[in-house]
Amino acid sequence: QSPWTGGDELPTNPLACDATPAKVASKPYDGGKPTNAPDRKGKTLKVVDVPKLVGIGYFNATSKGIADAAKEMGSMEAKTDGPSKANIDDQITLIDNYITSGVDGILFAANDPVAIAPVLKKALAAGINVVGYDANSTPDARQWFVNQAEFNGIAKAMVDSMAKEAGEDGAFAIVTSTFTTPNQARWISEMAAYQAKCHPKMKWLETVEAQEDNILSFNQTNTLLNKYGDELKGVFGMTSVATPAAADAVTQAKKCGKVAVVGLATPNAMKPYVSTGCVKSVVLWNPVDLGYAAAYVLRATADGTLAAGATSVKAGKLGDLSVINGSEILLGAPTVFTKDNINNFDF
Amino acid sequence: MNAAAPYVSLAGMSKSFVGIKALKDVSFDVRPGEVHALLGENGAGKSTLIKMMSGLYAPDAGTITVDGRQVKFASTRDASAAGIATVYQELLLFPELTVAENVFLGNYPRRPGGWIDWGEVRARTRALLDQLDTFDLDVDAKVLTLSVAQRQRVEIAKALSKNARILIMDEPTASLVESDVQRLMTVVRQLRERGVGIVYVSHRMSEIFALADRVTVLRDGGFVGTRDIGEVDEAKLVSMMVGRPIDSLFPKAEAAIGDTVLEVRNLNHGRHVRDISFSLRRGEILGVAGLVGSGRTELALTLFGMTPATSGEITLEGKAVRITSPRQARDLGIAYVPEDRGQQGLVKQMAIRKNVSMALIEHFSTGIFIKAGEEAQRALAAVKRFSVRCRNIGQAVGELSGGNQQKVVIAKWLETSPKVLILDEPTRGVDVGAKAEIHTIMGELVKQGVAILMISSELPEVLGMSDRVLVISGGCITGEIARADATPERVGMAMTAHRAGEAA
Amino acid sequence: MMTTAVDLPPTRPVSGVQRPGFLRRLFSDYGQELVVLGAIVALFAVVTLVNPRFVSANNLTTIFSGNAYIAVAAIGMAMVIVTGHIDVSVGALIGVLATISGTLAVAGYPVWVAWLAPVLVGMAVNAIIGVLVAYARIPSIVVTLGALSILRGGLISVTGGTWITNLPPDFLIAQKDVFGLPVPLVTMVVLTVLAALWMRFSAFGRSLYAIGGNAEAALATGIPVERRTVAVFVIHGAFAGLATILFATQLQVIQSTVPPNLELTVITAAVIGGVSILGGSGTVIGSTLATILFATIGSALIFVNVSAYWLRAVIGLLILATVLADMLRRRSRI
Amino acid sequence: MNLRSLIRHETFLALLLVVVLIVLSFQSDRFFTVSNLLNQGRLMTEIGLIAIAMTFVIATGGIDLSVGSILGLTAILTGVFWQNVGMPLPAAAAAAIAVGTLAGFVNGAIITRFGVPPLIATLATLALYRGLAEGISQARSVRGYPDWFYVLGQGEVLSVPTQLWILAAAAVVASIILAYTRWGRTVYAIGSNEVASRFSGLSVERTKLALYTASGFAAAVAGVIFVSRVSTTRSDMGTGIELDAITAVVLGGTSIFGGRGTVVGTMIGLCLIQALKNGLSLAGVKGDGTIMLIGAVLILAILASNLFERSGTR
Ligand SMILES: Nc1ncnc2c1ncn2[C@@H]1O[C@H](COP(=O)(O)OP(=O)(O)OP(=O)(O)O)[C@@H](O)[C@H]1O
Ligand SMILES: Nc1ncnc2c1ncn2[C@@H]1O[C@H](COP(=O)(O)OP(=O)(O)OP(=O)(O)O)[C@@H](O)[C@H]1O
Ligand SMILES: [Mg+2]
Ligand SMILES: [Mg+2]
Repeated sequence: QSPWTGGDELPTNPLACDATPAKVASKPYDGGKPTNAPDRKGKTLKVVDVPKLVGIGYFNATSKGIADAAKEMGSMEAKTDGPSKANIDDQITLIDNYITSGVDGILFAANDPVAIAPVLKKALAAGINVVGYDANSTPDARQWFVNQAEFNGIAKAMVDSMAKEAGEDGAFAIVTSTFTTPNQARWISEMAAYQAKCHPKMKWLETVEAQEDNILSFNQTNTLLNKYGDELKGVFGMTSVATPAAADAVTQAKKCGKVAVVGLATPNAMKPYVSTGCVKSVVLWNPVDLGYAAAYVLRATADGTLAAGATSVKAGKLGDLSVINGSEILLGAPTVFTKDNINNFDF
Repeated sequence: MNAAAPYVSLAGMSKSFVGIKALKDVSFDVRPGEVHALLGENGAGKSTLIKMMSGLYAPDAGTITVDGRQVKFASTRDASAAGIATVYQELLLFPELTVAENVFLGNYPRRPGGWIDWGEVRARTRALLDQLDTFDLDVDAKVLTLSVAQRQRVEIAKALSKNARILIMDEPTASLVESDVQRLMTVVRQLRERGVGIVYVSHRMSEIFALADRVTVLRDGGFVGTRDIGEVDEAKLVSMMVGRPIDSLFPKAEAAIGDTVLEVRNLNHGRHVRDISFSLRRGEILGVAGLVGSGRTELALTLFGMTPATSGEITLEGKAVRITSPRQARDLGIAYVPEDRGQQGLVKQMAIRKNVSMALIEHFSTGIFIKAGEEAQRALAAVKRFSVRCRNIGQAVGELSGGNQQKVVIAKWLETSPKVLILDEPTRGVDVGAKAEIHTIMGELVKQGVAILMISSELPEVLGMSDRVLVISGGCITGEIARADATPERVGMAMTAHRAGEAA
Repeated sequence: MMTTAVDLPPTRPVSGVQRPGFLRRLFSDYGQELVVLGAIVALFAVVTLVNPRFVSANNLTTIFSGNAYIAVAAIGMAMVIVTGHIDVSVGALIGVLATISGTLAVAGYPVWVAWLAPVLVGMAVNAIIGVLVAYARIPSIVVTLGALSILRGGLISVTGGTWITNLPPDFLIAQKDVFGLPVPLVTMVVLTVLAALWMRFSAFGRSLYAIGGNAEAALATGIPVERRTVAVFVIHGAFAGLATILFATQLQVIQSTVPPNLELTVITAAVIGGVSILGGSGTVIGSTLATILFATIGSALIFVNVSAYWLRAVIGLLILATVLADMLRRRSRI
Repeated sequence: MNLRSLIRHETFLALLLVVVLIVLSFQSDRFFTVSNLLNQGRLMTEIGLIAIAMTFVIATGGIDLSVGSILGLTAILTGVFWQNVGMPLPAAAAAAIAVGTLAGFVNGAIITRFGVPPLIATLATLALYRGLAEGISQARSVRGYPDWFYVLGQGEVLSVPTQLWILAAAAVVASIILAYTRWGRTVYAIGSNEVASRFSGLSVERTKLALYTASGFAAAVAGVIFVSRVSTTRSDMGTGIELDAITAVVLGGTSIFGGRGTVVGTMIGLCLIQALKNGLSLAGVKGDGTIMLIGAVLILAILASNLFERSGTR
């Protein structure tokens, strides 16, 4: 019986245990299409970026990437505006307002793939180019989605790291924000599947919620450490809020080296823990690149150079990115930050 | 009599509230060592004058002189510093604080370093309460557990604690029974001996003549005159207050007494309603006498369904009933005018009109909609009938004087055309004029066949108005005395009697 | 039936009545606190049976220390509520203050400046709130709802949510120990005791109960109600500042956002601890105990393996049970 | 006197709304268009329904903090009843609304039966109901409702958003009830002096019970509309909506201490907030700036109307 029962009911698709890349079945384009979009080729685009929420490091970084790309291209005016809480309703309202105000393009990271769909469809119907990044909507509600890394890829990277650090028969627990956060839920599902397939002896203890609150994450991690004592060999942090807090808890409990912390996080927040050696590896794609790519994809979409059937797209300094899953653009493999490279990043 | 220079004098005081000139050009002074009574009908402006003297209201015009120096009171603190302490008409106590804390709040005895000397606070409170002959009150009890009368005493102790040169008492006896009034008067006399000047407001003539050295009468916010007590008699004072002579305070109407309306058998509720049995007939006024805390109010509340009886029978017009809520009591034709007007009787922020219709709002509605026109008409009629003094029926009742508020409460309940009307202290804090009017109303009601149960702590009222007197002590009936036999002595004895076991 | 036996008027009793016994007074004055304490003890007993590690020193530290900042904030909140007001903006305020504190620390100011700043700024912000409540007579819930929006919006537009990292190690006081006990725990206990004594025995403290109990009467008694109201908000601001220090120095990074639902947590702690929402009663001991109760519940549910999905429902039930237990206790007393 | 001062606040607020509308129309030519305004109506319906019921609750001197959680619970149950239990969708929605209403009834029962202050009672059920929503959903969302269901939240009737009709009807009925019926009168009486109301034979307990039940019902209906608007159910739906509703209510002049307030005021307050959110966004102000401005408007509007009133009466 899987310890994880949450998440949506999409099937999991664990990667192979070794490094064989997954076979990608090619799929026809399944994105949407704006109606009566004016010809925007070469024209300056007015773009709004609506992340899940503003005020956290991760989306600051994506927003920076978008701004960088806009500056580089010189033909895009981009602005970031999101809800102050990761709240479907506020996000929908914001997008709705920007549709009315008449933007040319919308970049989004969805708080809920389905809830956001109606308003995105409305944007398409108003002739606006719509591109998602970080968190997808249903495919027909946007044109393209820039996928930072596939769920099963992240899951593999995380679980493999944990197996290496905590041992093939180590017991681990997970600290996540809330069970309803879609990306986290997907990752956890994929992790469960991958662990069962490739590291069957590892023991999945439990998963706890800690909102987007770092003190709560800290307390929850501590409670897990107290509860399981030496049995606990590793903690996964599923968000950029939970991971540093978990690392801090392990540090303050003087369990560095005894309890591994593996998680998704931004490098800046993790530098203290990586530099002391308490955390060996932090998994994340580069969110600045993600925003950057999203902006280029939007440009290409507006220009018509990226259309149904394309197999790759040019994304400035990132070079050619390939199209997968019909209407997704893959950023690439996640970056694993370690003591050696973490100081090269600033986000 | 002493002709010492006044300690406090007020000259040309005026004060207006929205649309109402509460006080016009009134002068008043108090000398050390005198009791100066302040008289006037409800709404005459006594409390307003007092509040200006104690720094609660700022006067629109006029000057205050203390000990020869002209002063301005920015707050009650200034007045307090000038030696003026006040017992307000509405008790201003803090329910969650203890008796001792209430007494010394804002005025704590300190130890060096600014710490409050709590031992001293308790000891001095004890002493003050003892001075008031209140030996049975725990200084550590929270005020919320006290009865109205006990709270009153805390309030007086509080004023005494300030070693005031002038003590203002706004109707201090309104909620006290006779024996407590006597005790209080002794205290007042003692203070006078010590040279404290006392401003004394009361609607009870007997107290005025027993205590006052001088009286000042106000009428409709205007100054009528100041007299030495020797110069006036009761009739004279009444006519100064009312502007006309009053024939009788207790106009007992002769009504035909009919069948039994309410029959109560062995009624019990808690410790304060014990085995009560009596009957009440159409057209009868049944007075209920008793000491403070004897359980009269509890009896009324039980009959009214607030605190439903735990055992016993109530028969209304021959039908056995169980009364479990005020609403049900109302539907059965029982009305209750409560003793605490401000808290229980009225919704002070609401207009007179809405208060009058409140007890029978269904009556003023078609379906669910309120018939505003009819409501206004009825309210207007009630205001006329009881001569409620107000700007108009849209005025908030909280702005009326005590007596007028009481008339509104009675008017409200008469809208329900009750068969049984329970009046709990119907004239507490009500001036002579209004008191007589309320008594007249009671007379009219019994003539129409209403049965009245009147709880009162004022013995003259009980004796003057009742056809029969029920005396309660410790939650039990200790006497049932017919009008003819009801003398102050007999009733007084029954009030302090204990139930003689199961002997009789 | 009727008696004719007549006693003389009551003879004078000896001055002074017997004070009720110590236990009775304890129960009547600290009833709710005892209910909460009882709940904590019961939880500890039950969970320890299931898993003895629950009472390990580490876990006790987590329970008592990890939420100390909430308890400290709840002290100020309890005072505000006792005075008859409420503050729904404290969570946002703590977010703002943490950012200020962390920014100063990283900018190289001495750590005491970084610690003092949130206290002073908290006092200043709440002074404005207090003035609006006391002198402009706007209900506190309205003022603080407004302040909540302003602080939350302001924080995001100023910081953009950048986290503060590279905090100097000296700054992280919440990670240190005194007398072998964690600083947050000691701070919480000391502040609670001091505040409780102050509210119980000082003239100022008593006047807060008076104002909350009957503001009009307080005015007539000569208590400067407006000034005290401003003062209590300012003190609350100071406690928010102190809470911020614990909050901001617990980890090596400061999240520059408003901690989600912190204001509700703080208010809940105060009211479950027995502070009457109508003002005029309650103690800070209760609010601190309630904070500990929540922390205990949170930890206990993990220890007894309550499905994480049902966690919040169980917390809700336990809160409700505490509230109802208190109501029944009150009722049985009357 | 009382009535006059009430009318004053609402008049003042309405003037403020007009000024805001005019200023915002100059800021963006896309603001004052029929389609934009109707669309805003669609977006504010859920808060509006809750705020209307909340007006009654606050006018009695109470408060209901659990509405957001009831909304979430209803949303989840709609999905679970339909998908997991297999009820037909209309029945599922009705059953979910019934449960939401029951949740409101439970609030009322705790408040009236046990005498728990409303703030505390609903603070506790805020956690409880959200917890139930989470537990029942097991963090799964329900999607893929039939198209006809979206008419409620995304469709139009006579080219006006469907739910706006519901909001308008609710507002009209509620303001008539509060202003002209004996129930409304009872609400104000309880809010002004609960003891005296009881002593006057008003059915205080039953009225309060009914109001909290109605509040639960309103939140439940809002929940179903919400599901239909966003095509999905999530257990965190409606988080924080209680503060938005309360803001609209107090901005609309309802006294938090009870005894006064009108539905008209609440609706104006609601429109003002929505107009600011939308208009400022169209004018290029970011979300965080808008939040700050709404906070300031709330304080200043109440301040101004306080001063206004005091200068009139003193
Ligand atoms: N706060 C107020 N606002 C408006 N009017 C008031 C206020 N206080 C008193 N009044 C009015 O001023 C007048 C004088 O009231 P006041 O309370 O001084 O009378 P009083 O002589 O003390 O009467 P009572 O014997 O009933 O206590 C009354 O008409 C009353 O309605
Ligand atoms: N709030 C209260 N809490 C506890 N006991 C109370 C309270 N109010 C009254 N009592 C007690 O109830 C008993 C009877 O109440 P109450 O004093 O109202 O009787 P009463 O005969 O109507 O007297 P009166 O109306 O003159 O005050 C007294 O012993 C009193 O101490
Ligand atoms: Mg008076
Ligand atoms: Mg009585």
